[in-house]
Amino acid sequence: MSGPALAVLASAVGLLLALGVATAFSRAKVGFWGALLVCGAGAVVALVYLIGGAEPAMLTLPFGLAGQSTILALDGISGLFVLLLMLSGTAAAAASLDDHGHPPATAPAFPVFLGAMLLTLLAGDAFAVVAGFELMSLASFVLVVTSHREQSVRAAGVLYIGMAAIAGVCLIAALALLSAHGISFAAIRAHPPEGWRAAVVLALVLLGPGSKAGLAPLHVWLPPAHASAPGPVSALMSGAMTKIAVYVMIRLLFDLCGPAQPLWWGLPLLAMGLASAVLGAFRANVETDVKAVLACSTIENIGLVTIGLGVALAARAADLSALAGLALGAALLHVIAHGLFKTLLFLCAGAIQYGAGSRLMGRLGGLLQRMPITGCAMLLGGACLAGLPPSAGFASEWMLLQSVLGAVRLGGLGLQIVVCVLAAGLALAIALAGCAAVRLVGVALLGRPRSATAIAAVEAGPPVRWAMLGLAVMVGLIGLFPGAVLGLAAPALRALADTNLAGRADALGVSAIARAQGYVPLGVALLLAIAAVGIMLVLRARAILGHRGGPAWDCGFGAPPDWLPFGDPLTQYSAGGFSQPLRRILGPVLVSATVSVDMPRPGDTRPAMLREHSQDPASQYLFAPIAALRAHMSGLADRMQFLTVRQILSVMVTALILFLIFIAVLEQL
Amino acid sequence: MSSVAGLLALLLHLALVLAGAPLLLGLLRLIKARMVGRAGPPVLQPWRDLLRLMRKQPVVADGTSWLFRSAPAVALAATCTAAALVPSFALGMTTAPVGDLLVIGGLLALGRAVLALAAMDSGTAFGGIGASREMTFSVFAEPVFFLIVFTLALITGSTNLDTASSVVNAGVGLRISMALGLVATTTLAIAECGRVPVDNPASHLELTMVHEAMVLEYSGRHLAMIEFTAALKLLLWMSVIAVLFCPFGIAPHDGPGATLAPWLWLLGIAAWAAKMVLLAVALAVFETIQAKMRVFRVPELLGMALLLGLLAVIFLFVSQGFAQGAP
Amino acid sequence: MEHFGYGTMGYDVAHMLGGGVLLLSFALLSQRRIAALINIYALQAIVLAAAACWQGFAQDAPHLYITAAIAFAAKGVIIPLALHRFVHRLNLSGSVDTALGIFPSMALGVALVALAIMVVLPTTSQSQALTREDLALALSVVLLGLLMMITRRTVITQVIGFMSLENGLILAAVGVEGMPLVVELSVAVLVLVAFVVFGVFFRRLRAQFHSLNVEHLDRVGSAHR
Amino acid sequence: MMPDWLPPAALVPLAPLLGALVLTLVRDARAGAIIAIIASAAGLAFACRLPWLMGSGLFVLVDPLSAHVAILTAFVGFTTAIFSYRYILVELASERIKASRVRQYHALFMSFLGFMLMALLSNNLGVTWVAIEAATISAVLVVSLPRSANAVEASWKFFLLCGVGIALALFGTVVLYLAAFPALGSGYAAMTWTELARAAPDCRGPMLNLAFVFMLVGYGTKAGLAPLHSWMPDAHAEGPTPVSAVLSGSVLNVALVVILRLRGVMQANADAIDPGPPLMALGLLTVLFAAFSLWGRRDVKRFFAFSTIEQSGLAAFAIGLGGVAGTFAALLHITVHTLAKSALFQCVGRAAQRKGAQSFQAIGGLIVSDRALGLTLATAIIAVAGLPPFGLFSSEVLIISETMRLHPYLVPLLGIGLIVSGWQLIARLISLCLGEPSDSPGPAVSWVAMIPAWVHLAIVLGLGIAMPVSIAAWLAAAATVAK
Repeated sequence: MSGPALAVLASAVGLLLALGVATAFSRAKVGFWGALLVCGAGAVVALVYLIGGAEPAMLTLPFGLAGQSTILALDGISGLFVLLLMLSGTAAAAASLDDHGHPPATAPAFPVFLGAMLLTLLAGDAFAVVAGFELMSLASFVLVVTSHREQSVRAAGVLYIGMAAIAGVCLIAALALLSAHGISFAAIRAHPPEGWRAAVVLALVLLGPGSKAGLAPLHVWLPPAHASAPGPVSALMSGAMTKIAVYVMIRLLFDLCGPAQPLWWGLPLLAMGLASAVLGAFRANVETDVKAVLACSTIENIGLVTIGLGVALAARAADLSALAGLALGAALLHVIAHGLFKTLLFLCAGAIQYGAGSRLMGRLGGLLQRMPITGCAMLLGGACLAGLPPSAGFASEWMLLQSVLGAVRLGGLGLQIVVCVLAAGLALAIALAGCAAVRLVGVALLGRPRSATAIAAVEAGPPVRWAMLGLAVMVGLIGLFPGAVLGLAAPALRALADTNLAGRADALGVSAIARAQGYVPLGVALLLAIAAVGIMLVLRARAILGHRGGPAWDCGFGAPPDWLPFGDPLTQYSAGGFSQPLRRILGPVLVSATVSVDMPRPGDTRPAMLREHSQDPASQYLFAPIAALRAHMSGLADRMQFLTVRQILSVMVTALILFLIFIAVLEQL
Repeated sequence: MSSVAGLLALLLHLALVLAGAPLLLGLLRLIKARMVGRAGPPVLQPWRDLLRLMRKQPVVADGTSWLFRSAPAVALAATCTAAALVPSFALGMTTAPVGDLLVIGGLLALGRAVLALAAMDSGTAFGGIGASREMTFSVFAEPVFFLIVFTLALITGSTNLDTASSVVNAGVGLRISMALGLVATTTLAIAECGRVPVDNPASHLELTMVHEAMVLEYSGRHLAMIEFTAALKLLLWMSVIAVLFCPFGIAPHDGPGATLAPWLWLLGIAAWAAKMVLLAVALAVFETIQAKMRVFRVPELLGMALLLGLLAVIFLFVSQGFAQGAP
Repeated sequence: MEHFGYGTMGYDVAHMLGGGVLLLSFALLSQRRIAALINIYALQAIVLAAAACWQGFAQDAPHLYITAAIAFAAKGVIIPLALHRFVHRLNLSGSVDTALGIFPSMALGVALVALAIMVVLPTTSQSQALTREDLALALSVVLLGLLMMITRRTVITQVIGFMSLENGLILAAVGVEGMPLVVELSVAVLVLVAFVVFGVFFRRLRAQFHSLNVEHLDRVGSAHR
Repeated sequence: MMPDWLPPAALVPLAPLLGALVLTLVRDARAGAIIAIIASAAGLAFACRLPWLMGSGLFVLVDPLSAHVAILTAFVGFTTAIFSYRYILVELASERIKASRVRQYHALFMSFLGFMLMALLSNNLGVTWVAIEAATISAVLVVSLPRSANAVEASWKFFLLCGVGIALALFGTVVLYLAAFPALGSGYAAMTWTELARAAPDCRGPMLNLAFVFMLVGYGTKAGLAPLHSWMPDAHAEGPTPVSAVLSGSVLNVALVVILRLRGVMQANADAIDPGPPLMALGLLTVLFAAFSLWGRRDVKRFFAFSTIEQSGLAAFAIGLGGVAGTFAALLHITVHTLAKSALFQCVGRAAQRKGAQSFQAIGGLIVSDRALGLTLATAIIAVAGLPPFGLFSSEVLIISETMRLHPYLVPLLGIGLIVSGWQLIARLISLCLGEPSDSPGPAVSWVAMIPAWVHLAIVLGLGIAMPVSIAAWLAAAATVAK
């Protein structure tokens, strides 16, 4: 079973890349239809492969790095991510078929992007994974800068490619460090790194693929880039691409570095994961662009996944394989769940951007009635985002919290206190995400429209609607049957931590300890349904049904005047207003927020101004100094440039004389 | 305990809880009134209010969506589900394996989120202000909640209320962590239920409202459901405190003679009722002597609770360290 | 070739001529007037030609006479005359624009000679005395030429510095025993070409700027980064 | 058929040189361009026979290394000659270059190409040196052709710096001959690369050191290694663009090949210092310096000249790494960079003509105004920035891997250089190709004009993802030669 699956998926890579070339010379729809079919087939193959036991398979291609061959491989780990990628890709491709999904210029890069991600997953040697990863960066860059006539998009593109360059070089360096005895994964596994090499690999992986995944402090590129891309592309970037980066992290840290790594390896992951989770969730509360909110929440979710990975890494080192399995299961389940519901949410955002003419929350409102299907899909996605039971977001967060509870067994008092802080921070992040979800849905979908375009909003076209429907069904199923998804992840768990979730995950529910009580989403859903039916029955029996319309009471403000067709917009809470308490309380701590008030003196007619200023700590404390250093270095280099001929000659002669002195000294010794 | 007994216990529990929630509220109001020298409404007054509200036709604000109309039912359903997961007089209800404290927290968050969304849907400034404040408080309440869960899970080895409660009942000794946890839980319960000093449910000044501001636009049966939800939530939190910190008297689920034992149940019901009354008295006293806080002071209060929770966990670690070092 | 050993006549003459070239390099470095500079350069070329002649005689390598002839004709006569004409026609002021004072550059020059000796003598410990001396002298001349190029501002002094550097190269090449003709030819080509190109440049420079000050040129460039 | 004294390999440089002679007599611009194309095509055709003409004589050396770089140079010369055809016509029309100078242009271009090939295929150090010198002079004269004040300044700088460099290289050559004297005695044999390589262990080690220093500084100037690079940005920015296209490839390659051969000699001698560390130091310094210099540039061609300097530094670094793997990476890098960069300069030349200026400010939105040109330029920049699937990606991966294996502590510096430069390259891609199109007074650029660039990029692509085993073996053989 496994050999043919790999062959099919490998040819899918080839097909997708070829499709990109073909699309460049034909109509855009060709690329999207092709991507849809290939991804659909790939999803089926991946599912069958995972259900069939996920036997590892290998395939050698006759071309690759400088005359050598390329190895492709498929196992339970990559199979799981392939499934996610193919599902997300199918949905995004389907949504792209809508006339307003994309500018047509993106069409050739779209299948290439999918193909590059698939190649990264199927890579069986160091070069293939690097090539796939970099090609993925390049293709997504092309997709991001499609609407390049806008200055903000170009700025986002510059930032994006810079971070991609850092990620790429770090990844290459990490793999170069690993592949001292050959570039195939088998050879690397046979010689896992030790000592400082292992530590450097860890650092490079966190900086490289970590930044691609959106881990703090290298996350600053993510919100503008994901916001700039067309809807289906952002869906893929947030839903799938960040997960590919997570896959690379897992592949390198868990698989290729071997199980013999020390316990402290988990700590950097925990720290960065927690920072990403809290910062991402907080920024999701502050941004006013729908897509930027979603992108920030991606940072948060990647943080959650990384915390799971960190616990798993530490637990594996401490020989707590049950805990490692739980944490890794939580991370993988969250990867799948987030991958799908974030794809769904970005498709909604794309539909809103076209249908309501803006993605700024201050110009939206009341869309649930005008775009019912998009609105309902976004409600479902929002529930997942907030981690409300029994949605897909809750099960994985439940497992994650359970694994953090278990993590106190990892070490002494110091580590326990770290775990304790981690637990509080994790809860804070999850709560912040809930707040952000309420804000997003409440401002964009509910209330009164805030602009004329929002009044005239139109529902998304049929392809997008079908894509949303499909994703919604999958997300719903994951929420109700997390155990089934964990069943698909079983081969990955076996391969990564030599453990399983037997007795802890079944079709009905999940639990932290084998055969103990845990979380049964189906039961919760059933109870909710029974309660709802019961309430309905009671109301039928005892209450007066039906209702009467009227202007909002609003403590006596009454109906708006006729010349304000949707009420006075300013009396409705805005996105900024909603998060004001949070900004005021957490802003100074997390994003160095400052407020300056300019109050004119009495008699002065100029308006009073209140300015809020905030900056991401990563850009403030990391990127700004680095940029300043870079500018300083460039200044130094520039000074070398506009010298007179005489001065240049002096430099040259100095170099020669230094060499001569070097030789003279060498001779004297 | 057999499945039949579990089901029976569940049904009895639900009946008690659903009937008792407005009564508890009534009792609370009565005690408060008496403490400030008023006669106060009868204990049954909340029930009467609810029935009266159900007989009025609701007025729904123009421009609201279906979400506005269905939110009260969803919030109530979520709270009912959570209530079904918190044991009152007996352990081992059918619903016990379905979820643990985290699930209960999630269900309460669901109810809160739905009501906040409904408030936003009304498109008024007060809806927004209420939703914003409610969600902000929840941000600070959640870490406290999780640290409490953390403490309990470390002491009892489980996050499941049934298991935890039976472990506590079996005796874990008098622990400083439990005491700190109790204080933190109480603070959290006050914040979650919107009681003084976090919020004043009897407030008539819109600008100071939190929870009440969210539901300003509701009337008729919708309002009845929301009121009922609030009452249920109060009872639920009190039950959580009771079942975790003073579980004595509760009917065990897995004794050697794990059969239907009516006298144990009766004992459990009595103990539970007594605990509820005691807690209501304590709450009434507390609310009477406290003034409502400024909105921006609330995170400080919750921050204190968070620190207490942290202290609880740290003391636990320390004592575990002693325990490991002693033998 | 025992008559080239230390203390022999052959050694002494070669040594003296090589030393003369180096001495004239120092003279170039110390000179403030352009006309005198050109004259000293011509003198250096003539001494170089003499050195090449002597080497041709001593090594019994007739092709070195050709080198000597080229050096004498081109660098001893033609180039100095042409330079004199340029200076006259362009009406250049008679003094050298120095970036580094005469004395400091002389001191630097002495240091460079010391460096050259320190570098060459140990590296050539197995070679015969003449080669060692010759190479050290040649390297010194090369380094002094470079020093002149970087401590003088006007184009004409830079050109002379460059050409004195080439003199050092030839000194090195002729001093090496049995070096095939190719190198000498290439050196000749270099001198010729250098002159041609400089000539072209001088014409073009004058056409563009009516000035031969290099600093002026550089400022034009820095407007375009 | 062929006279005995004329080895068949000598035809490779002779074809362009003869073309140059003929061109001095041709006045017409079109006819001149066509003759140049024919001459360079002949050179390429002869060069393609080189792999079957392996062997060495007193003056001619054909081994995989020289043959490979010669084919590469001839190929780039050929496509550039094609590119020049239209380029010069446009320059003439816009009066940036005088009609009387066009004749000089083609003749100088061909002589430049011919001397480069001669330097590559010569076995004699002296001949190599003369050829490089002659090629430099041709290049200087070509650069000064536009006759603007800046072009004069650039060619002056070019000449003076390269003249000094080449003089130092000659001194190095003399010392090298002296060093080989005890092993090879006097005569021509002591100046051939093949004999030197064979007799290297018996040479005087300390003398080799001295020779190495002078030749490194001398040829390093030609290769544009910092701090000896200053002539390069000016020459690129001010000279005609076809010259930049060839300059950034061939001059650099020839200089690097000489350094590569010298490294082989040094390594074989036990007394000589290891040439690796100085080369790596210079290479790394160049990479970093050029990467940081990229940021403040306002002139497009100057910008890409710094990118060339950076790539040259990278190649020198890889040569310094030593071993077959390092040399293989260096050769691959030289190859793909030459192809990609000349394609890039072709696009830049067209863009500058189209927009009537070569500053970043004046060129924008190329993809909108000239789709074919914009896309080709973007692709070329992506290739030069070292992104997959292009060949520079492979070579950079190889270089980083090899560095990681031998000197892991140098990887951070190398990484910083690559990140800083790659970032800026793509940022400039955005500013050149994307956004609102700027004014386009020049002639429109057709798809057909882009074909030479596409051919280059296609080869770079092929070498990047699917290098045939035969070519890999060929490159490996070339790397082994100079081990």
